[in-house]
Amino acid sequence: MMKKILNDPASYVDEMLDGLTAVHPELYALPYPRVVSRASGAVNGKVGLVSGGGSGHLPIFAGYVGKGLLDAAAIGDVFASPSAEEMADCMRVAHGGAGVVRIYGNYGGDVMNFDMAGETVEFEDDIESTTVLLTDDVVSAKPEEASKRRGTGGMVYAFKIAGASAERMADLETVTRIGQKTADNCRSIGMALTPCTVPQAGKPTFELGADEMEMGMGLHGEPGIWRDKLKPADAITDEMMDRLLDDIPLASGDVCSILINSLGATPHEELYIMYRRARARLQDQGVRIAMPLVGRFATSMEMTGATVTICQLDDELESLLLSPCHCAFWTVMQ
Amino acid sequence: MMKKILNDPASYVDEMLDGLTAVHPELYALPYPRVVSRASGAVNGKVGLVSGGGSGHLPIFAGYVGKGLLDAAAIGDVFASPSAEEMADCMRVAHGGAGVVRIYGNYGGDVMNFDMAGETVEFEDDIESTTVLLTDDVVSAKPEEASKRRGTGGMVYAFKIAGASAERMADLETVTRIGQKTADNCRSIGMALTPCTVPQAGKPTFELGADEMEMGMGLHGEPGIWRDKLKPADAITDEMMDRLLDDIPLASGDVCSILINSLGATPHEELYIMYRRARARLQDQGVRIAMPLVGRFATSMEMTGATVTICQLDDELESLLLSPCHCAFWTVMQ
Amino acid sequence: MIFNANDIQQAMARLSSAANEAKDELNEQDGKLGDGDLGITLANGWAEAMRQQLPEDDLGKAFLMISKSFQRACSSSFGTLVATGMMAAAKSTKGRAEANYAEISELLAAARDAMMARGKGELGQKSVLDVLDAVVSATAGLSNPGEMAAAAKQATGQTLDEFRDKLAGLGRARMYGESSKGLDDPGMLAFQRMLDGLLG
Amino acid sequence: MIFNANDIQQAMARLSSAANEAKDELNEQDGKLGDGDLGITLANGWAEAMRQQLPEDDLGKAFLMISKSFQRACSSSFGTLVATGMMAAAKSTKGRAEANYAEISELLAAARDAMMARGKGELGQKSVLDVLDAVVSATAGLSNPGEMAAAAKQATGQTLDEFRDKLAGLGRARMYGESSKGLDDPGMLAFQRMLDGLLG
Ligand SMILES: Nc1ncnc2c1ncn2[C@@H]1O[C@H](COP(=O)(O)OP(=O)(O)O)[C@@H](O)[C@H]1O
Ligand SMILES: Nc1ncnc2c1ncn2[C@@H]1O[C@H](COP(=O)(O)OP(=O)(O)O)[C@@H](O)[C@H]1O
Ligand SMILES: [Mg+2]
Ligand SMILES: [Mg+2]
Ligand SMILES: [Mg+2]
Ligand SMILES: [Mg+2]
Repeated sequence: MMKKILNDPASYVDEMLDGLTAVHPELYALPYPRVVSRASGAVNGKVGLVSGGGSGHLPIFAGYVGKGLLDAAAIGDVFASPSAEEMADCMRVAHGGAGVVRIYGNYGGDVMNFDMAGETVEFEDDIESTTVLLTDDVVSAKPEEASKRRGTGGMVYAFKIAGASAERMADLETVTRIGQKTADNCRSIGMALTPCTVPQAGKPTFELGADEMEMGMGLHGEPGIWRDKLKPADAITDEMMDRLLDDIPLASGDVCSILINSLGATPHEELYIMYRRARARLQDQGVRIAMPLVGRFATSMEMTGATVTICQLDDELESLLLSPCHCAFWTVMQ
Repeated sequence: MMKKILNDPASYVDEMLDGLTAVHPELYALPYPRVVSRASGAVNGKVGLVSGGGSGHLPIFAGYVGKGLLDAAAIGDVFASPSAEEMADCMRVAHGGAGVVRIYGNYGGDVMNFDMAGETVEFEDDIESTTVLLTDDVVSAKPEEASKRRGTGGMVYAFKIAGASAERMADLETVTRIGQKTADNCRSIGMALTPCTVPQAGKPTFELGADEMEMGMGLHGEPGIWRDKLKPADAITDEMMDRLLDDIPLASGDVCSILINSLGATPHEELYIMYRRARARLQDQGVRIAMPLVGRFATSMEMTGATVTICQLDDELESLLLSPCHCAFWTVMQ
Repeated sequence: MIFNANDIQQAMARLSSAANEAKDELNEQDGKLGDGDLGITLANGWAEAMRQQLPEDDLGKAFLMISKSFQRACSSSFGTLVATGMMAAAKSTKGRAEANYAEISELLAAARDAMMARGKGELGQKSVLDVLDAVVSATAGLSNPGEMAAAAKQATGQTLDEFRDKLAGLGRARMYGESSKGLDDPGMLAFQRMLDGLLG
Repeated sequence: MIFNANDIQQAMARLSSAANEAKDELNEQDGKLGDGDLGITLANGWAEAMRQQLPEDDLGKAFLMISKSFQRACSSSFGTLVATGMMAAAKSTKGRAEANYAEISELLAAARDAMMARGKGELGQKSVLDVLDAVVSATAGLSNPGEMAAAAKQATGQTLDEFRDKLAGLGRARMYGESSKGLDDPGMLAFQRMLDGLLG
């Protein structure tokens, strides 16, 4: 039995998007059934930023449409890619005459469909577009095959930093370069304690013993890489930080931001406890933390667990990360 | 077994507060171990606004410390009142010379301790103070005994509206009047699907069948008033709206805000589905909705479920609700 | 017969271990119509109190220390009420190194009254107040420890029996109406467990 | 022997009911090393396709309609690959009302190549591509429906057996390394269930 508040699983996504735009008509519009755009539409002369992917990850994807962030997002069924046609519409809506950057996570269906969509709008609408693919999840492939890794929390940094660059009216090449640099500088890892339920499937995505946790768990409940008895918060955080810092060694004087993200059910309280430890680890190495992010930034509906993302920053990226943005889920003030 | 990310249950609250202030040093300070204040301290000449209560409800209480909201909050153990001494310290920290308003929910322990604290600071520090008590949860007592009701989501409106009044430098009497009017205009009801675990207790606060929901559930897992088979979102929302509108009949032309709040695990996606229905109900009655709030505003850690709060607004309250505020969990822009 | 701070110190050890033993039971009972923290409340309160070294020369200061321990360690309703009661006892014994068993009924009555003022509760609402009040009456006029113990136990048990099937009228349990019938008030039960622990 | 849009329309009904029957099994298999949506993907895709009234005069348009149905109804990897394969078949049959059974192997080969281009996958990586490739080879040169059916079934079963204990190299399953050994690739299994449903 699924413990969710919904009507018909088949209308879950559409009712959800309808509700989202009804709550925030000043922020979001729904020009197509599965395309969310800024209420004010495309910005003339600005590079358009789009993302997209399955539902069930709010604020990702639709939530991050807003000033200093995305221009539009294409939304699929829960954990399923939107269609190429929806993605093409999304790019058309975001196009302000200066081209469009597609920033999203490396998942088979999404990549195939966004590639199709890119070909379509180039052919039909003469829209120039580029791709920035997030491959930040370190456990999902060895470093030699880093380009095959899936994308998770790193998307948040890429949306924010490339979004700020586009908002400053940088050109397509620059926004793409900055987005790609951000993507290259992100490393993530996840862990989960309890599953979530995909409405149309109606049962939990995985099972775990009452005292177990799964390290390396993916954003869709893809099984993790190793299972362990539930450990204290500091030990969990250490294990995650070890993996991240193995993959992106940070030296004294380096600067990074860090995202401690809840997969949904894990409350802020527990994230703060994790942050304490993560911060201590970075400070031990002489790394300066710029604008830590702690909260629900990339979820899997009601899954219990957390992801940690490190985003290494140079001056250019740091300044863009700190610049203002506004959507229903995240405001950075001037 | 408890599926939580923490170290020692005994240090849960202190590590949580330490983490919160470490993430947002520009917003929050911790002048005493269990007292959170604005980083910038009390505002000279402004009425101080304080709240307090048990941990486990973030953003309530500590999260709402910020410009246009609270000046300080006293934080107890999970679901337990802070001590009278901590509350007294909290009031001292918030005092800018113009008196202090205590705004909080009607729970036995909190009331006894805040009363003690008020007597203490009046006696020891000559601080004039008043109380605004939230009693918005309609199922917790019959209308004839409305003053015995517990306080839940209404606190969010009272913090925001009284906070805006204080920020406009209104005097103690005015801020108290406005806070009380807000409290009087709020009605709430909750429902839950799965429990949460108090770290020091180590086991779930209640048990529910796999296909059951509990209507009228309290913020601490106090059993609800009636149990039912899990129903579709619209039916649940209707049942909650019926109870609320029975208690505060709204007429065509009336204005209200509505809060659809997750108790923790219930994702935004489901809240939007509920909002759709709640909005339809209000619109059917010709009621105008001002600034709907949908999200996690008053939680019970990882509990699954939602609360709905209606706050009726007149021009004065509406203007204050719409005025700017800023904390880590809620920003209303100019 | 008299008692002093040393007797209280020893009593606290017994109360603390009784609270630990009854912890799960009281949490569970409190969880039926409340938030399930009463066992923790008591265990933490007595543990904190037991850590204090009570002064030998002033019972008032000793009771004050216990009151402050409860204020610090557990500020839920019951903890605050215990703190309030201890504060009342402190006021009545201030400056004295010893007190007489014959005074106990009055000390309890002072505690009861202070707790009613603080919690705005009345007798008959099925709370710890009722059992306290029954013990006040049952021990009034007595001074023999054995007789007092027997009277207190008897009054406590009888009060629990009397109130079991009544409606709860105070605290979180109040709002459950009919379903509070048939359930012991957790605060009364806590009182009984403490009394049994104290008296062995 | 030839086939036309009407044959495809009937085939879709069989495929759709096979997909419904295999739905839970495929979700479960996909859930072992993936996101558990493959059964839904197929069921939704064929249900949507079945709702279309295929034009009788142009097989190319008919395949295009099926492709668009999958694009609309299920855009996960497998759905998009099916859409891609159908698009390739559409290109090869454009403008013709009928096709010959002898062409089927070529049509499947065209689909295989288009799917490899779209998904950047290679043969030997334990995906639906391998089973498709095996069927292309097994049916090459045949034109008798019965013989083709037998050859396709045999090749499919054999490919599943061959790959079962290999490492997954594509899609979500890829990242589980050793634990993918011993498990059938869900996409291959889906192909087998569809084939069985189609051929009865
Ligand atoms: N206002 C009150 N006056 C007297 N006794 C009370 C009052 N409120 C609660 N109690 C007693 O305290 C018990 C519950 O204590 P506790 O669990 O600490 O409360 P809570 O967790 O609700 O703060 C009740 O069973 C009752 O005996
Ligand atoms: N890039 C690819 N090329 C070929 N086949 C693939 C590819 N990715 C996945 N597959 C096939 O699709 C199956 C999974 O389909 P599906 O569940 O729709 O994927 P997902 O849910 O990960 O998008 C795999 O078992 C495999 O056979
Ligand atoms: Mg309690
Ligand atoms: Mg309590
Ligand atoms: Mg899948
Ligand atoms: Mg999928």
